[in-house]
Amino acid sequence: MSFDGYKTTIEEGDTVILYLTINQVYSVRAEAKTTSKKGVEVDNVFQTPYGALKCAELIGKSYGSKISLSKGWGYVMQPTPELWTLTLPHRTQIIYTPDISMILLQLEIKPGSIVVESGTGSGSLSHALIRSVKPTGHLYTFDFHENRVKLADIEFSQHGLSDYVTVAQRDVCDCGFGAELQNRADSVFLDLPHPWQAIPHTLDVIKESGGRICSFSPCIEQVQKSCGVLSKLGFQEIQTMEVLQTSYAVQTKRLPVLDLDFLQSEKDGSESKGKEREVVKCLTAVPPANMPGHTGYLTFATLPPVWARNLQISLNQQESSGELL
Amino acid sequence: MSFDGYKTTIEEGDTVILYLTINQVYSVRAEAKTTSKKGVEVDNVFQTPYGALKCAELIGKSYGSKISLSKGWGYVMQPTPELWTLTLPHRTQIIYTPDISMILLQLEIKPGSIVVESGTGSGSLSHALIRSVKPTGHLYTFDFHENRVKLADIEFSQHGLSDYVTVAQRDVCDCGFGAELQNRADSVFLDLPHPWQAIPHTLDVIKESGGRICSFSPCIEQVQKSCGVLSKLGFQEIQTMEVLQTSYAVQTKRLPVLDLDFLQSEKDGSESKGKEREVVKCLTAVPPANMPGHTGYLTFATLPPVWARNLQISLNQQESSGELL
Amino acid sequence: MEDNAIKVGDFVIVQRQGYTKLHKLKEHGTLSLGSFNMEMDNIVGEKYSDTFQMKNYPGSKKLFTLEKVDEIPSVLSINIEKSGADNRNITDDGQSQNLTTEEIAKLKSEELNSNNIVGKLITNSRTFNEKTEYSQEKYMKKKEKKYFEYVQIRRPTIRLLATMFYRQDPTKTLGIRSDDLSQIITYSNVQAQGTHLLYDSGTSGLLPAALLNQIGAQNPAHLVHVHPGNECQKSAIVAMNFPQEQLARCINVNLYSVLRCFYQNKDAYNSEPQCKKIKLDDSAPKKPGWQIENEKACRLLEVGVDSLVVAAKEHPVSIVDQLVRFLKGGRYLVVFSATREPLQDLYNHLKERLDFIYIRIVSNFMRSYQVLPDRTHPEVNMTSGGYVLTGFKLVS
Amino acid sequence: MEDNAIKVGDFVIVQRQGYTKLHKLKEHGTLSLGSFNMEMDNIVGEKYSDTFQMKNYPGSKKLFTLEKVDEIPSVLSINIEKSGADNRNITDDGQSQNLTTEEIAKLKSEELNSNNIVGKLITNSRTFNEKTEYSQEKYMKKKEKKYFEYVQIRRPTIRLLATMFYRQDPTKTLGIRSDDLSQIITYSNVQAQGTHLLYDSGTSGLLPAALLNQIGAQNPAHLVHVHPGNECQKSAIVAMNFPQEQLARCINVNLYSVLRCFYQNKDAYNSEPQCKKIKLDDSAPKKPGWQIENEKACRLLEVGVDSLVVAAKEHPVSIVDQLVRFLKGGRYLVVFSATREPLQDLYNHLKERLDFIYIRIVSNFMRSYQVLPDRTHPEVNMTSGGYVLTGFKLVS
Repeated sequence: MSFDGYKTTIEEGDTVILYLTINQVYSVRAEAKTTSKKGVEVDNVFQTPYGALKCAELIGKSYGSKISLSKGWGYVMQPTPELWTLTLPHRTQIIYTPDISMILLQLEIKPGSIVVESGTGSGSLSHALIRSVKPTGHLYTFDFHENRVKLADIEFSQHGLSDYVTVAQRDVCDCGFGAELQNRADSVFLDLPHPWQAIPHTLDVIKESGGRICSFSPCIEQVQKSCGVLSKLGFQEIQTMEVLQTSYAVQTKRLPVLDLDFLQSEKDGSESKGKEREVVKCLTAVPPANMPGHTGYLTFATLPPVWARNLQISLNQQESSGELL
Repeated sequence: MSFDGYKTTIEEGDTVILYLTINQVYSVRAEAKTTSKKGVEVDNVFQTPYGALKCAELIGKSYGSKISLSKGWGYVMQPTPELWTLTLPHRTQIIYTPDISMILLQLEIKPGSIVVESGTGSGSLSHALIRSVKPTGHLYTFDFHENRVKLADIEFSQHGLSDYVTVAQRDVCDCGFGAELQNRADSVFLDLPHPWQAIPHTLDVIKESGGRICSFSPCIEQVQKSCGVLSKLGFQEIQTMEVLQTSYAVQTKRLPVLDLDFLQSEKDGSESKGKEREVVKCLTAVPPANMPGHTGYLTFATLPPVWARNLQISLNQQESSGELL
Repeated sequence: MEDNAIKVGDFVIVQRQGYTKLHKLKEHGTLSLGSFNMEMDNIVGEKYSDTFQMKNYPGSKKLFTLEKVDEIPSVLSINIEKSGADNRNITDDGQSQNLTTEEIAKLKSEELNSNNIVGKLITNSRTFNEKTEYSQEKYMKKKEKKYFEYVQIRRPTIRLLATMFYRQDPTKTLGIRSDDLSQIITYSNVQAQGTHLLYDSGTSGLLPAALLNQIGAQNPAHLVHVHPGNECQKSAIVAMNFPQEQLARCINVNLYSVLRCFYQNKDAYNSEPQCKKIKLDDSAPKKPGWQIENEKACRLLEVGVDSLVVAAKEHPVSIVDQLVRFLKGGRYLVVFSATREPLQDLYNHLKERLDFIYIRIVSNFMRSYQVLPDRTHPEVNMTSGGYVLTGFKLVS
Repeated sequence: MEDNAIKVGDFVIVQRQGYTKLHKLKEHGTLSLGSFNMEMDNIVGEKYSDTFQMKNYPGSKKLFTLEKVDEIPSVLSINIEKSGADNRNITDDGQSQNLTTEEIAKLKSEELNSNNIVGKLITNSRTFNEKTEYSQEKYMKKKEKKYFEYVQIRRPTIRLLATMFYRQDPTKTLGIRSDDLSQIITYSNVQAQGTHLLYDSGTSGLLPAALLNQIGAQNPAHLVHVHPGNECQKSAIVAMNFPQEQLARCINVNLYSVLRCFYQNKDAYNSEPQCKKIKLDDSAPKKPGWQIENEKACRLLEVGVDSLVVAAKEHPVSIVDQLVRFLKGGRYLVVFSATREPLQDLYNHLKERLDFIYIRIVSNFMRSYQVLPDRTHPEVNMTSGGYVLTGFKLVS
């Protein structure tokens, strides 16, 4: 129940982020018991590189405090969508925070927004969307995969977010977004293998006063097809971009400074042998040797209000007629 | 005549690079007379922001020396392919040094190499190719545009490079590279609107022992088509890449340090008013506000020797059969 | 449903092709857009996202009125007689256009009609018919852009403002690009509750507007917006046309002034439950607005804040050191800097403090694409973004 | 035409899928490649670019012989019974493979035949038939890679060595990536004449090999390769199988030793026209090889060099200051560093010296692409390159 708002103390049932080092971050549940793979109720114990953690002991601790482990210590943090993205169980490829951030800004999501997402995937983006729309907005999220829908629903409930989200199984390419959402959405997010099949349905779900759309695709062919459909349907400001984040490690390097001047005069180099080698310190920040080189292309567009769509369709026809000439 | 080898003194007819500042670099000819646009012989005078330069006065000066201008000074440099790329007259879009460097490395060009280029364009890459193959290798460069061929030929001659390069008008997509080059090339470079039409001809021009190919294309569709053809023809190590260079300006920034601690105790802030604001210096290197975001995609591939081509064709069929499944 | 009518007093974004400008709509106001001057009265009462044609004002070369349109005739309906197979025979000597600059200017001042002007330019070009179809199209697009006579009226949003300010001049937002802004918002975990503290030494109001937008309308959350000058920069805040109750929850205070109040005037802001006292004692000398704001801010700071965002021209260490005292444990610090080095110093400083974990410095490579049939490639111009440091404060 | 036969004594690159390894071919030698041990004798006498199949050696699990092949049967000829429309009903519980790890290892040791093994894996997978065609193909490619039984023999080139070293460990080349290397070569303006000076504190011989390769065979140009240790790193130099006359024009000297010789032993290298003297006076104590190299180098340095390239682990300023004395005016200095800060110091230092102009610091964003039908995208992993400073020396 720990995703809704700011908390100070860990309560039973909370999802808690356990921080050991910057590369060792985990999520655990503050519950005394858990169900083993074999379906038996057992003590909820989380094994860390610094010893075991009895999760029941977390209850009552302050978020942001240090906790002891048998061979070291860690810190407990209230989960945020960003920390959840880092630690969630992967059921699919997930969308990461740099892309999520740009999606939120570009879709102009704020408290009160009605947002439609498909597919739900592992719920990485969903949590950030919910934080942004609550308490007065709502997220409708769809996935064609039954099990993913079930698991996402359980997670939203465990995280105390059920009031702000509706999750359902649905193949939006085939069936659209449903009559009950007709002209209700401020924005639509698509992460689908064939987004261009779902795009025509977004005309029905977006408000008559217009809205924003985003399609996330790993391959350029998906982008090429989607942009073609968006243009034909009268979307404007069709824009494709990529955001690649680099995370730096701050380091103080020690560079030896060679003393070479003495070689010009000295007859025997031996007296300098004993010299301490001079060293300069150099504060720098280095990117990791291997970094993400690609996550996906983000294609954004605006659906104009109904009163401006025809004009936009004719404008787009001019834009793209280069191919027809 | 100043492009062949290392020179110390400017001779009559040399192309000379005039360096004023890092953003003001020009090429001039060390000749007393030049022909005006109207076809009349006039004094060869080059106008700079720091005053006029009589080009005849350059003759006899040392490369790397300072020269006086009426309102300042400049430096004269022997042209290199890199400086020529910076200062050449643009007859087309040109290829810049970061891409050129990668092309030279990837095409494995060295003294003695036989290299084929199409199109010649403005000769930016050609000059770097020539430096690399001379004195024992040769560059054959083709362009379908008559005037470009003529101008490139004049330039090569003025630069003293005619022994190392043959330039001709030819539409290589339609006509291939010609019988006289049959199986003579170590490597082929293509910068064409429809490179996939010329690629089949490269099988005829590359040596039987195999060679390397590069195609430079601004658009991804050109790359997609070219890679398909390369794969079908049995090229291996088909690899597409981009190189984007950033050039930094080293700056020492002065950041004010706000003194705020006094606000916790002091009753009247006035006594601190007279204080010098503390400043820290910060040495940094900043990229320009606007930098090149794309030049072109470089697609490289190896044509295996004749004895290994059939095997490679069958391997490539497997690789790409994903599309056929 | 929101009201979509354009009203006097609204801030609107006027868009002509890729160019945008922010404008406050007054009665009988005009707007200058590049070399054009437009009377804006005709857009009042129309709807956002409507498109208007710039019509030449009789007797004036540069003044235009706006007329609502429902369709735009295509420039490509111009009949092209002939195209070349390639450009091989074209030698560009800069003399291919028969019309003089003066003749073109005259065309423009008679009637701004890109279709008409482009048609005339083509008819008078000596080389147009020899160009390839591709080059012909490129030429027409370029000319159409120059003489394009339509503008669209947009409602300002954080996205549009961030993009517009950065394009106009990155220093307007201290170098904060849209990707930087987007991550400042997520990493600070700002949402529709709690109190949020911002130090901003000059982003044209973009950062406070973005945070206030995330806080949202009709809730009790607050933004304490601390600035170093006499007046804070407000362009983006006013541009957003926030409702009054939301705007009132953005408390703008001077850095020195609010800290002095916090440390040296504890009695003032603790004792007075603001509104009541003023009503009771109407005759007492009225407090200046800035003092009331300071006291409001101090009461919120006393309780502690749920996020601290810093975007400073100054060295961030001493500013962060002061303001981070108000940050509750278990909450996030986010600091933006256009260069990396000050954040490296801050990184080492926070490491030494021991009450911060999960300290990171990130930057982004952001790339836009042109996606068009057979002409897809990354945009040929690119910008470089800034750096964002984030850290998590432990409870003491 | 070059001789394409593979000979004992050659350095060869053995390539298995994307993996490459440098190997010196000895008689009756073996090569270990991942978990495989290969007898290499069968490749001798065959041609470069030939492909060989790894055949299980009777009675040994890990030893393989190589057999030349002219075609490779396709793994995709495996008959796929059924594919799912999408993966919606697949729940990955990690238990979909019926074969145990031991059974798979046994298959591999009986006969390394990727086609056969992949077939068995598919037959024993519970979920394979429910996967989409795309997922099936991806699965097969992955497995085929693991059990791929073919290697190709390549002739080492600078391109292949640079890529291989960097992939194995970027510190092997001080962090010099292929784009860095390519620009060091162009900006230094190295070519088939003149004398070139290199300081290299450990690029596994890549930088001297690349410069020597650019200098080329059968000409009078020289490379003076200065290193800080007792022995210079030579891997890439020997790997290139340079002819002897070319190799002899790469003069490898220790930094301290050659400078001491230059400043304190002028008589020695100036007076002796090297070869003659040695012949005349055979009884005199023979000079050690390193001393002869030092003197050769000093004679070249005395005349001046046409380029100076520095790639140092140490701070570059004092090294550049020493070596730049030998650089002729009108020539280029090129300095590589894995981090930017030392080059900033050098930049300011060169500015203060006043005898350098056109000083630049550059770095690259290098991106590789997967180009496949409907699956084109940048590679998902990326590396960060280093920094290159270039400057032009004025004549004094």
